[in-house]
Amino acid sequence: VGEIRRFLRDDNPVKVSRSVKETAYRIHQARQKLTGRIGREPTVGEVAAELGISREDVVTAMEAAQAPTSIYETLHQ
Amino acid sequence: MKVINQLKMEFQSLPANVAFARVAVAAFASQLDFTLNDLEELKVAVSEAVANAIVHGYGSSPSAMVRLSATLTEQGIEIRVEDSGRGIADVRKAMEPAFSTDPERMGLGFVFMQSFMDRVQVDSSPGKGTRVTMFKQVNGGAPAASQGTH
Amino acid sequence: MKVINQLKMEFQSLPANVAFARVAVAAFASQLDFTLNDLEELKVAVSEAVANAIVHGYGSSPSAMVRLSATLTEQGIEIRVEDSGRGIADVRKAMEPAFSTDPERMGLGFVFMQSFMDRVQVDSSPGKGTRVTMFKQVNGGAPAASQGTH
Ligand SMILES: Nc1ncnc2c1ncn2[C@@H]1O[C@H](COP(=O)(O)OP(=O)(O)O)[C@@H](O)[C@H]1O
Ligand SMILES: Nc1ncnc2c1ncn2[C@@H]1O[C@H](COP(=O)(O)OP(=O)(O)O)[C@@H](O)[C@H]1O
Ligand SMILES: [Mg+2]
Ligand SMILES: [Mg+2]
Repeated sequence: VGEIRRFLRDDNPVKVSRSVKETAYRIHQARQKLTGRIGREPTVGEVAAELGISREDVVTAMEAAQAPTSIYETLHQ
Repeated sequence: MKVINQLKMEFQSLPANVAFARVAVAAFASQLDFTLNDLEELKVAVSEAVANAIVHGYGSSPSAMVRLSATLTEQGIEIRVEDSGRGIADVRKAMEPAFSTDPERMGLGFVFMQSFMDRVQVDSSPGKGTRVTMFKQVNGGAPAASQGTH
Repeated sequence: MKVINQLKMEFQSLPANVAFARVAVAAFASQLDFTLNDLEELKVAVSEAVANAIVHGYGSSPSAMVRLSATLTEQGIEIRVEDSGRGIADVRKAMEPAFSTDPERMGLGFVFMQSFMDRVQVDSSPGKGTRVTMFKQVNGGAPAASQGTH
């Protein structure tokens, strides 16, 4: 767990500002809302359009918000 | 298959570049209509391939360069991760679940690449290097039922 | 100046790659202790340089490649954006505020690069291409008073 914390703190390539955290939360909400509305997982373009931000900003916020993509990689690197 | 966009990059063989490569490829891939889940999967596959080039291919020689290219077509994204490092003598064995030459590692990198990408090909020569070519299809707005299970 | 990390990339001359380059360079630069504000400034400078290569350097030839390299040292990040396009006859004039060869544009790209980066150098030959080299210092823990005004 200490290692995972260290990962979240040090190995995140995206510096997390408060607004990026808010965007990440809005992405999470939009994802659920769109899934309900269209009956499938939304695409990155659909989420970007819903929030009025660029696709690349969706990616940045997802990276900033997420747990390690591969906990295994973190623990064994 | 008409190429929509192409990216080539190379970066030093440093652990910090695993996270960099993951974000860069996801940002590039976001030009296609991947789902957020697809992008997460792509990121894991890229992380594993780049980590292998750095850890196994080059060992600890940070001045060596890892090459990565990404090609977008209407069908999806093709990604190549290449190193000029140690190489793999027996690729088939290396790709087996839980196989690792390092007792500290879990040997699941290739398993993740294969489960998260639609195609994975590994070309390697001992002493010369390794190239991993992976393809992920874009299903865009396809209904859930028609998306292949990964 | 010891190099901490190096990245080289090239991508097609397409408008979509302006946003890609901005995000990729910011992710790479985050390995240094830049402030969030510094990263935003860096993103603007990169966007302007890459947009110039695409719009002015290559006009509309999407198969041409824009080259971008980024080098991290303890002092900061050096970025080079290069095209093999049209080139600039009078660099000094091109860099003047509000100068643009396109009446639809504002002519502020170089002004932004110069205000957001600590050093900007433009090398160009008509018919051969343009290279913009920019440096941004990392102020890490330095007190605000010692930071240069931008
Ligand atoms: N780029 C590479 N260069 C040399 N050897 C590699 C490379 N990629 C993978 N290998 C070999 O394949 C094995 C399995 O790789 P992987 O499935 O990612 O597991 P792990 O990285 O946990 O060992 C590694 O232990 C290593 O011996
Ligand atoms: N890479 C380039 N290749 C050719 N010409 C360029 C390039 N970059 C800038 N220029 C020239 O310099 C001028 C000023 O650039 P800039 O300050 O970014 O303003 P703008 O892009 O709004 O015209 C451009 O109008 C163009 O004539
Ligand atoms: Mg591995
Ligand atoms: Mg401009």
